[in-house]
Parts: sequence; structure tokens; C-alpha cells
Amino acid sequence: MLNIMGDMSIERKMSWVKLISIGIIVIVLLFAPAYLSRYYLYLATLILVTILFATSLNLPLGYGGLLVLHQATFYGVGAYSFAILLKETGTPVLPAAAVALLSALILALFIGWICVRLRGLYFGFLTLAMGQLVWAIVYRWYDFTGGDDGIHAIPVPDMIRSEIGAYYVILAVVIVSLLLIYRVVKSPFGLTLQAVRDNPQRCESVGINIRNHRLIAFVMGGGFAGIAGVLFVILERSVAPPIMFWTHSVEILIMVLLGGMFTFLGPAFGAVALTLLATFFGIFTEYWLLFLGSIKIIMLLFLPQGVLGFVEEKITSKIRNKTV
Amino acid sequence: MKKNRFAISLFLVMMLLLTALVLGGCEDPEPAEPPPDDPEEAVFERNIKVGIVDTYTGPPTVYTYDALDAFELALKEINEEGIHGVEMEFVTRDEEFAPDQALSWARELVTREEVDVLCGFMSSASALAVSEYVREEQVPMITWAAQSEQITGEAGHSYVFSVVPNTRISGRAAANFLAELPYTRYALVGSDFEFGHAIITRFWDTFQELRPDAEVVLETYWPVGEADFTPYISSIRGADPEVVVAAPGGADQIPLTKAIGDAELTDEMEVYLHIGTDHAALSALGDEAPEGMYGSSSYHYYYPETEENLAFAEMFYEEYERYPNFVGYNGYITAHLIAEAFREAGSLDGEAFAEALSGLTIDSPVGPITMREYDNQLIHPFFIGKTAEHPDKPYLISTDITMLDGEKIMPPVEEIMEVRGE
Amino acid sequence: MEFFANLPEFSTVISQIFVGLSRSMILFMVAVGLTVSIGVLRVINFANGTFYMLGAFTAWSVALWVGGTAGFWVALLIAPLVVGLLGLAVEAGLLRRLYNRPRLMQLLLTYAVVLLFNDVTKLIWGVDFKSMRAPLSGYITFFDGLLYMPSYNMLLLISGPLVAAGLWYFINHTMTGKIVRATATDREMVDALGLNSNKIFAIVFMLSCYLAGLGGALIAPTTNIVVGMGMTILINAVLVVVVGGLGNIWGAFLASLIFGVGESLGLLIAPRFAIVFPFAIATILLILKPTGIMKSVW
Amino acid sequence: MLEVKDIHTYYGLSHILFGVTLEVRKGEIVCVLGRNGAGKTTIMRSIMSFTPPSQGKVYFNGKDITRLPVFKIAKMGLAFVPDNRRIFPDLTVEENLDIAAHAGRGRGRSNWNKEKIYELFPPLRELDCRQGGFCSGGEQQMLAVARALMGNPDYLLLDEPLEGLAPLVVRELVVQIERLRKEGLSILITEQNVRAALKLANRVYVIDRGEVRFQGTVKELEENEEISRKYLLV
Amino acid sequence: MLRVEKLEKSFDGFMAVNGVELSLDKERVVAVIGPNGAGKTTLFNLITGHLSPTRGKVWFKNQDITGLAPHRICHKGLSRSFQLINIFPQLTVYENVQVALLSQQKKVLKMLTPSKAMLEEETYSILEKVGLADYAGIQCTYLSYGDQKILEMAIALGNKPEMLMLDEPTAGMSPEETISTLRLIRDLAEKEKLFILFTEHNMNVVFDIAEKIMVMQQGRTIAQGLPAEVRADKQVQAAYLGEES
Repeated sequence: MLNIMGDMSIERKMSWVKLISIGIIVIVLLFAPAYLSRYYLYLATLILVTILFATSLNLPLGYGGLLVLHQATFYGVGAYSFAILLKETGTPVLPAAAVALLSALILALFIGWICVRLRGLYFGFLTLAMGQLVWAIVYRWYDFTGGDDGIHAIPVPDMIRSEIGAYYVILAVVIVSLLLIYRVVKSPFGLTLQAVRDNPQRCESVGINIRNHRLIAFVMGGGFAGIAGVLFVILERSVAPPIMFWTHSVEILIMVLLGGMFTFLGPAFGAVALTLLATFFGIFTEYWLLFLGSIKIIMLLFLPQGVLGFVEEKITSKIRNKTV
Repeated sequence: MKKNRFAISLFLVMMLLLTALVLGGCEDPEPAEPPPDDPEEAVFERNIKVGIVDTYTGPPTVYTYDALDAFELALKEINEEGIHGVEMEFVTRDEEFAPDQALSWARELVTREEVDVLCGFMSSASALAVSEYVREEQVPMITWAAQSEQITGEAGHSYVFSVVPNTRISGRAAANFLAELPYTRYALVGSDFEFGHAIITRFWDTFQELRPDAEVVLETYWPVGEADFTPYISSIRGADPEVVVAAPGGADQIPLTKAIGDAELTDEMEVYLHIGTDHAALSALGDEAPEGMYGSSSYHYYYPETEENLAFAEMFYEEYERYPNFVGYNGYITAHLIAEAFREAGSLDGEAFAEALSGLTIDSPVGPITMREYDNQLIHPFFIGKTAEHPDKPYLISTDITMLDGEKIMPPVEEIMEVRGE
Repeated sequence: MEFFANLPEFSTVISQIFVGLSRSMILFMVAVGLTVSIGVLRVINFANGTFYMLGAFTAWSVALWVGGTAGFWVALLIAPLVVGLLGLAVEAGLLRRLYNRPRLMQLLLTYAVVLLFNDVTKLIWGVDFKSMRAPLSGYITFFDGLLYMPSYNMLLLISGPLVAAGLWYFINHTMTGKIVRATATDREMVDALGLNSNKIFAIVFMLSCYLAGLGGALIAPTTNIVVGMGMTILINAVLVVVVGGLGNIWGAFLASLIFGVGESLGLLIAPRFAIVFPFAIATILLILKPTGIMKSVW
Repeated sequence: MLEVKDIHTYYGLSHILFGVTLEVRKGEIVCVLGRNGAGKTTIMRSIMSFTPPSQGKVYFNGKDITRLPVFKIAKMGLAFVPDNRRIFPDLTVEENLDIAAHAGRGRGRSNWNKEKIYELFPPLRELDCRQGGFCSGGEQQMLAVARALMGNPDYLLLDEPLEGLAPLVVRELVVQIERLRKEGLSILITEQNVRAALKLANRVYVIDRGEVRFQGTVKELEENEEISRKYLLV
Repeated sequence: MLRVEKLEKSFDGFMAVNGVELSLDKERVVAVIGPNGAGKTTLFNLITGHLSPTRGKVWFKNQDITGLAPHRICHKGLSRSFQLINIFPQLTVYENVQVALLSQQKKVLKMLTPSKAMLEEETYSILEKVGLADYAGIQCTYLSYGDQKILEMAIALGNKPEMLMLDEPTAGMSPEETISTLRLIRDLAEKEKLFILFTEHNMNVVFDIAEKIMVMQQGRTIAQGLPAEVRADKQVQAAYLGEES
């Protein structure tokens, strides 16, 4: 048992697997437009956006231990700000995206500042209530947000308008964002964030301001969700209130959980799997919610750590058995 | 241990991507179409495929399934005859009343299923979202339930068609009808979403021109899906109007009608309910619906009592053991419009189809109907009547029906040009 | 369309308050079911709204089967029981396996149950609009017309406090109620005394579903019975439970009243923003009293 | 007779008990001594199957009770008083006793009732209507024992009953436990307070790091200085 | 160094700590003893800011730290360990200590540099000091009970404190572990010039290494002074020692 980390050969093997996997994924992703038909390219792009969205939730949820029940608020606010700026004011894309990000961050800061006083479920429910408040305002404020009709025909520049253009732009932004999140997770901030999640009391007594830490994680999660919202607009060129309704947040939560919330790529895996599942069930049967619901129940019952968490546990326990 | 985590994750994501890739790669592209020749003699080389994107989850399903069933019924008729030697088929997708889902499915249908026409659309937001997409893809779409006036108005273009009277038409129809009555004090109420607001606004704009002496004594809206209408009935009573004009959306119809009946509001004032006399609501309410309430619908299976109309209603009844509501009827005529337009176009090309459909006139159960050329909005009669009991039926029906001429209640083309800024 | 409607008359305000109170009662029945299951099982049951919907559907079927005004009363007896038993099946079949897992898991499991049941309901009952006859019709007047409301709302108004009182008696004065309270704070010790806490959990979950079903059966005559009708009330009920203090029955009662009356009065003042009210009320109350207006069991 | 045979118990991944074997015969008081973290509480939890052992067996009156549901074990006549008392804080003292009596109705020969309990623990009589959560530590300990007795058990498992009590209260409680044995109860006690425990016990087990290091009578333990020094730090 | 003045804390009318006075200046190793429930842990929590006192003051390095948040007190150089094991279960042993060091160096908000190699030397030096260096890469829940208690102390040392407060550092340890832990505590006081305040159950331990002892019972100080004085105190013998040994 004491030898778990000592076995260098396993580590070296793993780093090779890692390198090769990264290489293959990069190639697969870079040349996707070459072999994917139009619909699947679109689906891939949509999945990329969802991956970023799910990962943005995992930052406060999985790493910070914050029960964020309404992440779609920030996604929606990012999307709406971007859409309104492009459509109503004709702002160029980059400044508009920057403003959208900023508005998601500010909203997250505001909601977070109020919510981080609370713990656990109370925190979660306050985010839910405030998120629904934002949703209700968007839904009602017809002159500004288009109400329940939403905003359509958003003038996205031609370059990123084509499916391939949108794919590459979104791919680039998602990869950069994921790398950023990865770095944050592996940074001292990320490490202490996990410590705060595991044992907040102890963190206080080693001198960590846990409220600050939680707030920062929450705001960062909100910011990345806002970016995902902007990407969504680039892809769909239309927004409507359902994207920030609470059920959307729950869908994303399920992705994160089923993928494995203590792993970095778990949420991404969940996003890929559930989006594909929903699409295929939607194509094959009218009662797709029945199937999707059943699958979710089965997975929740039998894979409590999520798919990646499960696989990881299997493999690490095998390695441990070998080394002990 | 932590290192493995990353590698395994990467591996799994990769496997999924590869699966997607294989699935995606399996699609082989359809061969290109031959150029259209003379419509009369054209022979299509493959079946016509129609994609239906509609809501099959939640409250509006009472309409969407009717439309789907009627559409299928029409296909049977159409395929007996055939269209240039081929048949028409369809696929459906459930968009859950969410525009992003609708758009996603529309993309799937257009790029993966490669459908020739899209139709359906209960939700106006979905219709608007997809409308922008089909404009670029040059795939025609027809909405049979979404009533936003923007669809063929401000956001209209040559590929989007509507067979359902939109809010502008319905509002004008109500105004034209009520202007004949002697009342001046009005209460305007509706469901709190765009549809409710639009109906009320259009009604009042037109009505004011016709009757400058009228006044609004109350204007109020309730959240969509409201379970209990008592507070609204109380506030209507409190305002003491002569006429209540109500625009409830979808599922709000039932509880509102019921609350009106329960409060016996029709004894104290006139009540006009948008789509209030449609079969879907009245048949569900049985004898709980109030008698003597004005209501509108763009279709009644029992009126006009023409042979064609009764025949269609009976045919539908035989197949499904129920009578169609107005959206069901819209599904039926949509199928026939599509078939006729393809016959006319003689090509599977979207542009040719859209051109053929625009301005097309066909015979329907209620007489000839025409797709207006400028804005692709169907010219269709509109029915307003008063509820009354019927000796043979367990529910109320509309009586004393006034059939408003489609041409008259349609907003003039100039008005549409104005909102489109042309 | 001004922001503020004309100021209403006094009698309208009074009537509106009472109508708001009667609306609160339905909200209370769903919310109290939620809060009981949170208090004892520590499970947040998102499916509660779905059980409410099933209550309405079952009541509709039963009333149709029995027919007449008696139909409603029979439905009121049977429908909640059916829903309660269904709840028991969900507890024993699914939820029981997740008690030791993180709360988020249970929450999402109940959400998946919502998806499942919505489609099953569609399969069983079809998609037609459904409407059910109320046992009482017409309006009644009190105090020289100062208060004027539908008789059926009076029934609702009475049923809420009845349910609350019954629940209070059950919790405080029956042996099962005492055991339920004990289980809420220390499940292991209840087991160690030789009482089967699994059974207590099942009873409580069944009770909570029963209450949701009762709410559904009671609302059925006034509303359109459709798939998805549980979603709106669910989110309001969740907020009521949180604002009232997780697991506190009286908190849920009080919060329901605040929500119901607040919304009703809000309608009079700013009808255009009626939809914003519940969330605004919840947000403000939670900012002021983060752990709810009454003591939470957590 | 309660017999624990070679049990191994884990908390998650940590292995706590390594083959513990002990027995409690009818009518005797057996004491398990050991330091914090030695595994005393885990023995109790394994017997009651709160944390069922992954290897080994627990027999009660000859029946295998390993992995039975907790409530079934309790119903057979084993009562557990945990180290932190775990009174139901929202219930009054009376209600605490009521539900235990309800659970134990129609069981056993000893027939405890409230009157008999109040006789044994006079202070409880005055506290009748006070909520369990508002009682002092000593009162809670009495209540916890009383609650266990209301179920009419044959065997009593007391986990560190004397911990954190004032000396005077300890003395009182020792007397009361002694009385319980005379009533015919068999008792298993875990304790850190060696002095008090030795006053009570017939036989003693000393455990450390999840293993039994010594077993025998009180006298034998007192004579074995090495064990006392090494494991009990007296 | 540390001065506690008339500290009081009541929970719903129950006086957990009642007018405690304590000061550390010359003596580096001070012990607080008393039976369970005497208020030792509450006293610790009051000093480190986990609880705020009902009355009284706490001075550290001549600054008033009464009621400050725990993380602020920690940054002033007062660090503590806990009676029950209180570590970061999902992190490795290395990371457990690293977190404390990062916090002490105010680097916890660095977001873009990988944390892995940061402060490696310091972390290892602490791990070596307490003898856990061999287990650096292991997830800490796999450590034995005794080692987890040591890790507990190592985390506290990660804050580079001037004064260390240890709540029952040897509770539950085997005699060998207890002895080595005591040696470690003495070393820390002598070599690292740390002030150490600790609570303890085990009398031998206390009289062995403490330079000054405070005895608490039911929230009050009943004796304070050099070990010999305390041992001789009648009241202490009656209330505490008399029963225990």
C-alpha cells in the first residue's frame, strides 16, 4: 500500500498514453470538418459549447464543493448580452463578447456575494431563486430581451457564420478556456479550493479566507458559462428564455454528475454522452424522455461516482492491488 | 493515481468522439438533383420528405397530435394519387417548446434527413428561430400553429409560410366583429406572454379606429399556466366592463373558460374569448363551459355545413374517433398545400416549391383558400360565434356563427410592407 | 399600459387577499409534502410536482368513472391514495438505494423520475385537454359584498388548515409521529431501539406523495389537467420550503401564505410583473433570513 | 450469550478491527478497555451491525446475527447506548421514553415501565416535559440508559457511558449500572476510565489497534502491570 | 506572547468557559489539562477565532485578536491542530502541508502557475521534520491513525507559526508514537523557538514536558503554575487527579 506512488513504470506508461491520446484528439478535432457531414459537424460544435458549459459548472461544483443549482443563469446572461449588443447596437464581435463576459461576471459576483454566506443546500436554493428571478425578468422584459419570443437573426459576421468557421472559432475558444480552467484547477488556487471543499474549517485555521475562495470560484464558473453562452449565440444565432430556465441547469448538473464531478474531463464526457443520447433517442422515438429518464436513473443508481469516476476507481484499485 | 485519471478521461472522450465520427461518416451524400423541366411531365426520382418539428411534450400536445394525425390522413389521400410518380413521407421531432431544441432539430432534419419542407411549430419563438435558419438554407417551412405576427410580418421572407391566422389577423377579426355591437366599456385580459399581449394590442389598435368612443376599464395579464383564475375574475368584476376581450394562450383556455362559467360572468357582461369556441377546449369542458360566450376559431368541424367539410370531419372521426380542432385542420390543409405546390413546381427544388406555393389556391373543406403572394400568409375565413348547448352532443358548440371573409380581415399588404420596412 | 394598474377598491383588495389565501393552500399541500420528505428523509423530491400532476390525472379518471358530483368526493379519497402508493413504489424501488449518496444525486434522481413519469402519463392519459367538474359552483358573498369569492375556493380555504392541523396532530400526538420526529434527527438510534426506520421513511415519503396528490386532486376541478402542470408549482413549492426553513411544516405554511397573498396582491398592483413576484419574494426573504423564516431542522 | 467471533471491520477503506473475539455471558458485566481510536466503538457498531463486519460472525443466543438489519437485532433484546448519548433532541424526555417503550412492547421478562425508570433515575421524573436537547450531559446519559431499558432488553451495550461526566455523576451511574446487573441484565461496557470500569466489571478485554491484547478477570488485569502500562497508560 | 483575559463563553446559558485567565511569556510549553467537558477545546476555539467569546479579551503579540476571523488570526502567526483528525481527505499528504504553506506565503490566489512544484523544498522540510516524507504522494486517508495525527500537526507547522496550539496531540496514539510525538514537540519548542500551548488527557505526558500547567474544570481555571505546584494543589488532586490515577 505504501508503494502507490513509487511505481515509476506505471507513471511513465500513463504519460505516454496521455500524450498519444492528446495527439489523436487534436488530430481528430482539427480535421473534423473534413470527414463529418454537415449535421454532425453542427452537433460536434454544439457538444463543444456544452462541454465548456458543463466544465464551467464543475469548477465551483466539483472543485469548490458549491452546490450551484442554477448555472444556466450566467450562460443565458452571456448569450443575451452578446445577442442584444450585436442585434441592437451593431457592436463588433470582440467587444460585444467582452461585454457579455463582463456582464456574466458582474452578475455572478452579485449573486455570489449574496449566496456564499450560505452553505450546502441553502446556497443552492438561493442561487436557484435568484437565477429564476433573472429568468423571469428576461422573460417579461419584452422591449429589451424580446420576451418569450427571444431574439433571432442575430447578425454574426460572415467569417464565423459558416458551419466550418463557427466550428473552428468555437473549438479554439473552448480549448483555450478548458486549458485555462485546467491551469486554474492545478494552480495553488485550485489546490486550496479543493481543500476548502474537503474541509472548510481546517482551511480557515491555516489562514485561507474561504468565503473569498468560494466567491472567486463561483464568479469564474459564471464567467466561463458566459463565454459558453456567447459561443452558443455564434452557433445558433438565436436566443430565447428556455436556455436559462432552471431545468436547463438541472440537465447540465446531470451531465456533470454522470460524467464524474471529481475528474477534470468528467463533465466533458457527460456532455458528450448525454447530448448524443438525447439526439439519438429524439430521432428514434417519440417517447425519448422516457428512455432518457430511465437511462439517467440507471446511471445514477449504479454509477454513483459518474462514469469516469467509476472507471478511474476500477483502474486505480487494480493498480493498488498490484503494487501492494 | 491522479495522473491516471486524466489519461483515462482522455481515452474515453476520444472513444466517444470516434463513435460520433463513425456514425457521422456513414452518411453518404444524396445525388444531386436534375434540373426542373416542364412541371406537368416531371417525374420525381425519390419520395418527398417532410420534416415536422413540433412540441410533443407538455400542454400544447392536444393541438400538435391533432395536426400530426390530420397530416397523416391527408398523406393517405395524396399518396393514392401520387405526386409526379412519387409519394410524400414525413419524420417528426419533439422540440419541447424550446426554440434552441427546435433549431437543433431543424438543422438535423435539413442536413441529415435532408427533408424538402419543414412544418409544424407550436411555439412562435421556435418558428422565428427556425425561420432565420431556413432562409439561409433555402428550405421552405410552413407553420400551422404558431400565431406570432412576426413570422410572416417583420421577420417574413420568401421561404416561410403560415396557414394559421396570426395575432394581427385574429385581433383585427375580433375588432371588426365587436365594432358592430353597441358596447363602449372594455376589459382586456390575456396570458402573460407575447401571444396574449399581441392579440390584445392588435385588437385595440383596430378597434379604436372603428369605435373611437370605446374605453379600456381594465387591462391585465396572468402568468402562462395559471392554475386558478379566481383573482382575475374578481378584478374583472371590480372594473365592471361591458365586454371582456380575453386572449388566453394554449392551456390557459380551459381554466379560464371554466372560471368564466363558474362566475356566470356571461350573465353580467359580454365575453369574447380568442379561440374560445374551438373544439379542443369546448369538448374537454363538456357542459361546464358557459353558455352565451363569444368565441372565435379558424375552423369548426360542424360549420360551414358543406358536404366537403362534413366529409372531412367524418373521415377524421372514423380514423381517430374524435373530431379535429383547428390545428388539426391546419395540418390537413398543410399537407394538401405542400402536395399541390410540388405538383405545380414539378421539381424537388426548394426555391421552385416556394415560388409555386406563394399565391397558390387550393380547395379545402371550407372552400377555396389562397396563400397570399406578398407575405405567404394563408387567406382563410375566420369564424366567430356564441356558445350554446346542442341536443346531440355532450359539449357546447358554437352557434350563430359569423364567417368573416379572409380577405377583409387580413392586414393590407401595405401594412406588412411597412413593418418590414420596405 | 401603465406600470401600475388603477388603484383597486377596498372590497376587491379584501376578496383578492382571501382568494390569495385559498391559492396558498394548494401551494402549501405540495410544499408541505416536500418539506416533510426533506425534514425526515433529507431528500429533496423534485418529483413532488409530478405526483401533484398524477393526483389531478387520477382524480379526473376516478371522477369520470364514478360520475356526477359524487365523483369529485370519491376522487378526493382515492386519487391521493393511489399517488401515495405510487410514491411508496418509487421510494422502495429507487430512492432507498440512494440514501447514503450525496444529496445532489437524490435530487437528480427525482428529476429523472419526473421525465419518466411525464412520458408515462402521456402514454396512459393521452394528450387531450382534460377538465373536471367542481362539486360546488357559483359564488358566495360575505359581509354585505365586501368579500365575494367562488364557493370552491372556500373549500380550498378550509382544507388547507385542516390538512395542517391533521399533520400537526399526527406529528405531535401519535406514536408514529413521535417516531417520525425521532427519525428526522437520528435514524440510526431509531433502528437501535428496534424500530424499522426503513418503514418510517417509506411512510413519510408516502405521506408526502399523498399530500401532493391531494393538492392535485383539489386543484383538478379548477384547472386544465395537462402533463407538465407540476413544474410551475414545483419550483414555487421548493422556494416556499426554503423560505420557510427546510423541514419546518409551520414555516412552509407561513411561507405559502406569504407567497399566495403576495402574488395575489402583486397582481392588483403591477399585473405585468406578476411572474416576477414569487422569485422576488423568495430572493428578498432569503437575503434577509438566509436559513428561512422558521427554524430549519438541518 | 453474546459471542463475537474473529470479526474484521472496515470504515470505507480503513481497516479498523483485526479479528476481534469476545463474549458476554448471561448476567455478567464485561468491560472493553482501550485508548481513543483503539476500536472500542467499532466493536459496538459491528455487533449492532451499524457497520457490519466484512469477515467473522456475531452470535446472539446461538443465532447468527451478523448483517441482520439493526432493528431486528435490537428486537432480539440487544440495546445500545452510544457514546455521545444521541438523545432525540426534538422530543421531550417523556416522548423519548415513549417511543422506546413502543418499540419494546411485548418483549422480554423484565418489564420496565416509566415508574420503574423514575425510581432508578429520580432526576428524570422532574424533567418529563423538557426537550431532550436541553438536558445536561449527566441527564442525557441517564435518559439514554433509561431509553435503552424501556425496550426491555436482555443485553445492554454501553459505549463509554462515563465519558465527560462530573465525578459525582460517575459515582452515581456506577451504582445504577450495578443495580441493573442485579435486575438480570447482561452488560458490555467500553471505557477509557479504567478505575471506574474496573469497579464494575466481572471480566475485562483490553484492545489496541483493533486487536484484543488481553482478556481475563479484573484481578488478572490488575496483576499484569505490563498490559496496564503499555495499553492503558495508567 | 499570548494573554487571555477573563474569557467567557456561554451556549444557551451554559457556561462552557467561565472567566479563564492565561498568559504565555517565558514558558515555551504550556499545558491545559482537565477532564472531558472542562472547556479545553472551547478555550482553544475562542483563542483561534472559531468561536467568539461572550466576554473577555485575547491578546497575541500585544495585539487584540478577540473575535477576529480564524484565517486572520492564523496569518498573525498563531496556528493550531485539532483534537479529532481534521485534514483534507481527498488530497495527498504532500498537498495537505502544501496548502498550509501556500496560505502562509499568501500564494493561494495564484491561478495560472501549476502548484505542483511550488514550495517543494519547504514542504518536504516540514514533512521530514515530522517524519512523513516517505508518504508524501499518498492520499492522506490511507495513513494510519497516528500518522494522521502527526499530519495534523504538520499542517499547523506549514503556517510557519510563532505559536502552536495542539489539541490533544497524542490522543489515541500508541505508547511509542506518544513518546516520539513528545520528543517532536520538545524539539519544536527548543530548536524552532516555538511557543506551544497544548491540551492533554494523559498526565504522564503533561508532567513530562510542560513548563507550566493550567487545570480547568467545568469552564473554570482551578489551578495554574509549575508542574510541581499543580501536582501539589489539593483542589486539583480532589477534582481531577484523585479520580484519574
